[in-house]
Amino acid sequence: MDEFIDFVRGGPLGPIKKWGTRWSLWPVHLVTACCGAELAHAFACGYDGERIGALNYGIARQTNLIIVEGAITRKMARVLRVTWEQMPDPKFVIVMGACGLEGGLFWNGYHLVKPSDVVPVDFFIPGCPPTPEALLRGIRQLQDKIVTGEAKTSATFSEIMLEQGRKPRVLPKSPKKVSKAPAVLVNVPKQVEWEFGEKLVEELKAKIDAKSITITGKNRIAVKVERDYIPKAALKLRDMGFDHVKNVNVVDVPNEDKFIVEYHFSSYSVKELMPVVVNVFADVPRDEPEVKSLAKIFPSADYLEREMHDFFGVVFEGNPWTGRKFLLAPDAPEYPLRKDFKLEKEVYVR
Amino acid sequence: MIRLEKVKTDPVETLKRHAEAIGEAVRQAIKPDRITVEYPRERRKYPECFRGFIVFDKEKCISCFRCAQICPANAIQMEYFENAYPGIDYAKCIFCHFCVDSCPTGALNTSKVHDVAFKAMEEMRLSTKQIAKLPEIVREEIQTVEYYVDRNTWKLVRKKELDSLEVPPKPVKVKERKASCIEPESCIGCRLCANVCPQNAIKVERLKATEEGGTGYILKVQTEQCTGCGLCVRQCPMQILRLEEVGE
Amino acid sequence: MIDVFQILNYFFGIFSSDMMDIPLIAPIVDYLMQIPLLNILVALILWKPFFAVVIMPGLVVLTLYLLYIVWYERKLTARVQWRVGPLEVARPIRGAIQALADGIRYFFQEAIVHREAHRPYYIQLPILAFIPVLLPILFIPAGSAVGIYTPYSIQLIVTFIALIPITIVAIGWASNSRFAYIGSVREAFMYFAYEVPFIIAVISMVFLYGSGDAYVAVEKQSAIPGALLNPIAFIVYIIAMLMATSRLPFEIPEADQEIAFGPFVEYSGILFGLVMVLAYEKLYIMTLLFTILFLGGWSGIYCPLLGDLNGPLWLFIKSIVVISILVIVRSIYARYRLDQALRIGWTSMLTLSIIALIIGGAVGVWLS
Amino acid sequence: MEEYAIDIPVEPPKELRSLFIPIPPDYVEDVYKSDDFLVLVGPQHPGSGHMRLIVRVKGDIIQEVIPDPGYVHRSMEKLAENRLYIQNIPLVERPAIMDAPNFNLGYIRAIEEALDIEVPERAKYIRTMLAELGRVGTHLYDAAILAVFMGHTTGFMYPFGLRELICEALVRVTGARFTSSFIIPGGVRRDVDDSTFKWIYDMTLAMERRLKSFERIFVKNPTVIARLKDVGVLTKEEAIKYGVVGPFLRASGVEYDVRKVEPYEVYDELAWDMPVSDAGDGYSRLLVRVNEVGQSLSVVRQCIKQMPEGRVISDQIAEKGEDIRGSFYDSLYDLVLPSGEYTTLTEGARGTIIYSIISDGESNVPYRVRIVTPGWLYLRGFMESMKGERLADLQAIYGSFGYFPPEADR
Repeated sequence: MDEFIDFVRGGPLGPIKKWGTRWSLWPVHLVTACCGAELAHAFACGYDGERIGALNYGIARQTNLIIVEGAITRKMARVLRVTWEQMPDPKFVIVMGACGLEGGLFWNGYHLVKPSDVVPVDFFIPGCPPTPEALLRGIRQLQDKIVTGEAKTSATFSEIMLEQGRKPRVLPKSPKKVSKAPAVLVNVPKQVEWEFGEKLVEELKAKIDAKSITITGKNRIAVKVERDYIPKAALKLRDMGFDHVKNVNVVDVPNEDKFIVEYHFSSYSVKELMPVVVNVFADVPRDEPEVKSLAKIFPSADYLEREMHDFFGVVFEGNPWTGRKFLLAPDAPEYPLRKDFKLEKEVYVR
Repeated sequence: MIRLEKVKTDPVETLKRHAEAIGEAVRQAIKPDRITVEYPRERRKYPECFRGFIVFDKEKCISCFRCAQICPANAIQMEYFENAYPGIDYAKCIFCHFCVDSCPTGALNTSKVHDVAFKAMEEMRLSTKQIAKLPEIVREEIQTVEYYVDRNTWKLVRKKELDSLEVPPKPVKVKERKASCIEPESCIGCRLCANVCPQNAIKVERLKATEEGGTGYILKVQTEQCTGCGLCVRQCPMQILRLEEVGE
Repeated sequence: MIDVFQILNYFFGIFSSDMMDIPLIAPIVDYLMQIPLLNILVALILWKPFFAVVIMPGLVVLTLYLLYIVWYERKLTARVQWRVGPLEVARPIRGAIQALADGIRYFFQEAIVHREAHRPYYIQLPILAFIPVLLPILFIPAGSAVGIYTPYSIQLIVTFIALIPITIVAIGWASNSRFAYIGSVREAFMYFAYEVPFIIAVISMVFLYGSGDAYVAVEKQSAIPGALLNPIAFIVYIIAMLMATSRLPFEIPEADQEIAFGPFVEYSGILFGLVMVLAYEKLYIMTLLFTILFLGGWSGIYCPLLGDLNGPLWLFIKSIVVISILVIVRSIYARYRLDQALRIGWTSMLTLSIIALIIGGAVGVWLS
Repeated sequence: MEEYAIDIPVEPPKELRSLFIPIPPDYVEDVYKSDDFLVLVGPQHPGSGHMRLIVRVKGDIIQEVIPDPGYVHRSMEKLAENRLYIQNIPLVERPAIMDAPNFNLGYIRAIEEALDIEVPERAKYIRTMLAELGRVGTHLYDAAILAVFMGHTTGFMYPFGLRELICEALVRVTGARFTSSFIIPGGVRRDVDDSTFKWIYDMTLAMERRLKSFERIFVKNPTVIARLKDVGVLTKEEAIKYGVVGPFLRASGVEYDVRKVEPYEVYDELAWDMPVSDAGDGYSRLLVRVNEVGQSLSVVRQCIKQMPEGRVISDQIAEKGEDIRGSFYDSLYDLVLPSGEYTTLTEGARGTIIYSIISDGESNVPYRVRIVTPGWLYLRGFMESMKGERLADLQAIYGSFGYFPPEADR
């Protein structure tokens, strides 16, 4: 913010303040996303940011620089603001990484906030992640800003002459082809050479009261059951040696008015079953999305179920966290992974 | 399979480990294996394949929109000048260079420029005019540094000569292509292809509906005007257009 | 007016009767002494008690030492860690004034007193903490220069050092924050763990020299330094020193990754600058005592040109060398857990210190 | 030991209500009534990543840890449903950019499995090499974070110095330091020349020598052993029960590695071992990964030695020419997967990465992409392992798991 620059430069002690601040820009340890890896590189022995007086330091009270490392989510935005408020004046902010600028890859995501809306930013560094050099360049430019009092972009883009043209009436269409009425099947059979699998299918058929059991690939079996039968099937599978849940998945199929709830079981304790992933799935009506939770039988499914509840609003009865948001921010949109939650579309023409 | 033993912690072993750790630190303090690249004064020499800021060559561009449509971050958007040229929003660009690899004529090229700090986000939205030349960046370095590996140690090689950040354009092996219609009789006459064509090379003519089975339209591609951008191919709802290679 | 003149004269008499005799700067001093009013200032500066407390090894040198040690520690750590350390701030002198820049920055930063803090104590305690840190300097003799001479100087120094953690605990209490609270508790725990072996180690040396007088201690070391006379006490003292000054591997009360600088978590601006240097100052005081007890104090090669300055200079040089060697542990070790550090303090170090006490007694008898 | 309770009414602090704490207020009250103490670690804390841990301590002993993840949830699965298959390549590597090749590989394998694409041998070797470089880099990263969590700054600097070499190798091969986006359906984006291979080969040898320094000063450091030994123990049964993955599972004595169990690429043609430890404590988790670094470096060398000649991109994708450059868009934008669900398991550095792509058979965007990252899978085990340990151990256990919130949150 410019008033901080003015404070640093102003007054009879200006030159001393300026010099001290310039060579002592300490970034606070506020890791916001994966650009932190490149930040660590910039301050580790490969580039050593301490050389130019920037020492990565613990907490907000004792530092004067925030380096926003990439994505700021709705949850993190609050933290960023609190950290900024905690920091004593004068303080500066550098944002690195595309996610922190316009969102980068996540530009149309539902959980992202622009840091420049949260705190005043001095410098922006492009890249995903930016190189450590780019980050040090940002600190360097900030030093220059403190000395000269004005911010400068560290590159000049010389322009060539081009005459403005007119947009044609028809713009090229998006390359995306999206099926209007998709037929979603998770148990498409596939021919594979897998003797053990056929044996396993026989065994499963004997034990589980399934609607269908399909081999969908090498080491992959899909078992379709009734939705209330999932816990019983899980218990049967546990007796067979499948001891953990690898994945809980929900697929939203609005045109058939259902959710498909999938549990992927696998085994760590039985050697033959280790590569096998058994997908137990059931159709759940969309207006009454309730399934019995497996968190008691398989503690490994607990957090996965909570996440699916956040995403789709499927209620896992018996999960201790059902009804409260776990992964998403409290102000995040409701059930964002449902198909009727639409994202902003790409624009190909300025 | 390696089964790791549980670590022993008897006093002798512990003292030995203390000695080793202190010995290592003292050895480094006396003769450090320093590997720091002193960035503002030195610059890493990156290879030619480095994915940095993108340089655009207007002469080669055929306005095919491939770069804009492949961009996962939607950072490239086309601007209309005499033709449609890409402009890059570096506030979104993730430097995956899918656009560079997608460009069939090599109009987009990489460069070794990567260390740029912008003072405002609006400045990062570069238009075609600005990306046509290599940006001039603040360079404070007096030498370049390269990692040199030998079998025993690895160190940095410092050279007084400065590295050029420009990367010579590599020829693209894609042959020249032209659009052509494979089933002219299936044309439904929607004129999407003709309207989208930047060169106005496609003509859709209405025929007298005399022939049986025909839809009453005929599509003609004027090959000499076609640049092979393929926009019509992707636009065609009937998928009756193809890009075909011409020449050697 | 006459009264003032007489008083000045009286003080001049006191000062000039006990002045540092430094042949190297004697001509300058002689010249300055002829100028009225200035001469009383020169006499004051060179007055031995004043010189010892304020100039060397006292406050002035302490400030220089702080600037040096912060930079040196960062630089040495960087060297071990394959990197450079502070540099660009002053390239010709390898960035040696980095600590000054940081200090200036802290000085001009806002000092926040948060809502939950106990405001008066929160602000006063960092300043009050300097009293127990600086009091020992009064009693540390450096050659012929000494602030206050007492035959119990070693005991007194130890007493004042023992006061420092109390201020740190109070700082943590005044901060009124979760991590500050945990940090204060840790500091209190650590205090007991190191203080007992530390005091026993010092007492063993007092036994050994048969006196709590620093002059006697140094004199008795004229042949063999204390470190060789009682190596066990030497080791116990070093470890206790690391613990007392929160150096790694015993950086437990401050542990920034665990409890975010513990008692100092809420401090900012110049207040943080003050509390941050506390541990370094404590290290300095303890090293001065260490030098006197184990490394022959101020005895060294006598340089006739320096005259009385020899003592303070040798004491200072020895301390700096000891500290410079000690700071390397920062780049070697990880942090112990509190219970592990307590176990080390209460078992092995206590045992060692009692052995040291026995050795001290035995050698003391032999020496006398 | 007898417990003494002092009957002083304690009010739950009010700031816990204004801060967003995802736990119910009666839980907080219960904590304060039962003389416990709530410590909030993170998200802005020098010893935590971008997540909050709500730690309930009694004295110095941790009673319960409630995670509050999602600070880096970037809506990856939703975005993947809205982009072309090919555009998802950079997206799927963003969870853990230091492990980008492995994350990339899992997604690409799911596509290749669906389309039955035969990948040329040379491409397979290059992919394996990249994946192992990513693994080495990630293990070093985690070791560095573990070190800094225990206050060992040298242990932080050395791995990051070594990571510079990994980054340099990745730059020479792919052109980017972290996010390589190099593996594409049918092969890799570019052929790699011999001088680069030689550089990487020499680099692995030089790295092994420097790793010895790291071992002396950090891995075998007595303070590190003291901090990690018998801390955060997960027994074999617990590890299985909570579905822990990767090196952390192997540290608990389960012999499970997707590369052995369900070999992909060329792992079954190379000679390497799977380090397993029975202790299940923090130190064995570190040790398993240190050993894996050695194994991975050897795999990289074997890849380079056995590197076959030939194309790097399948002719099912690029019919003509060996290089995808120029025809990247035309060859890959219109991938349409046949209808069905395609699940691949990939052994990333931190454990099993699961990609489950569901296609409707008509669109060139996936209908649903389910990404389950190792961090998310072992989060439960990580929370359980902290129960009963001391508050100071929280950071040590955190580091020993190498928990990386962007990876877990996606």
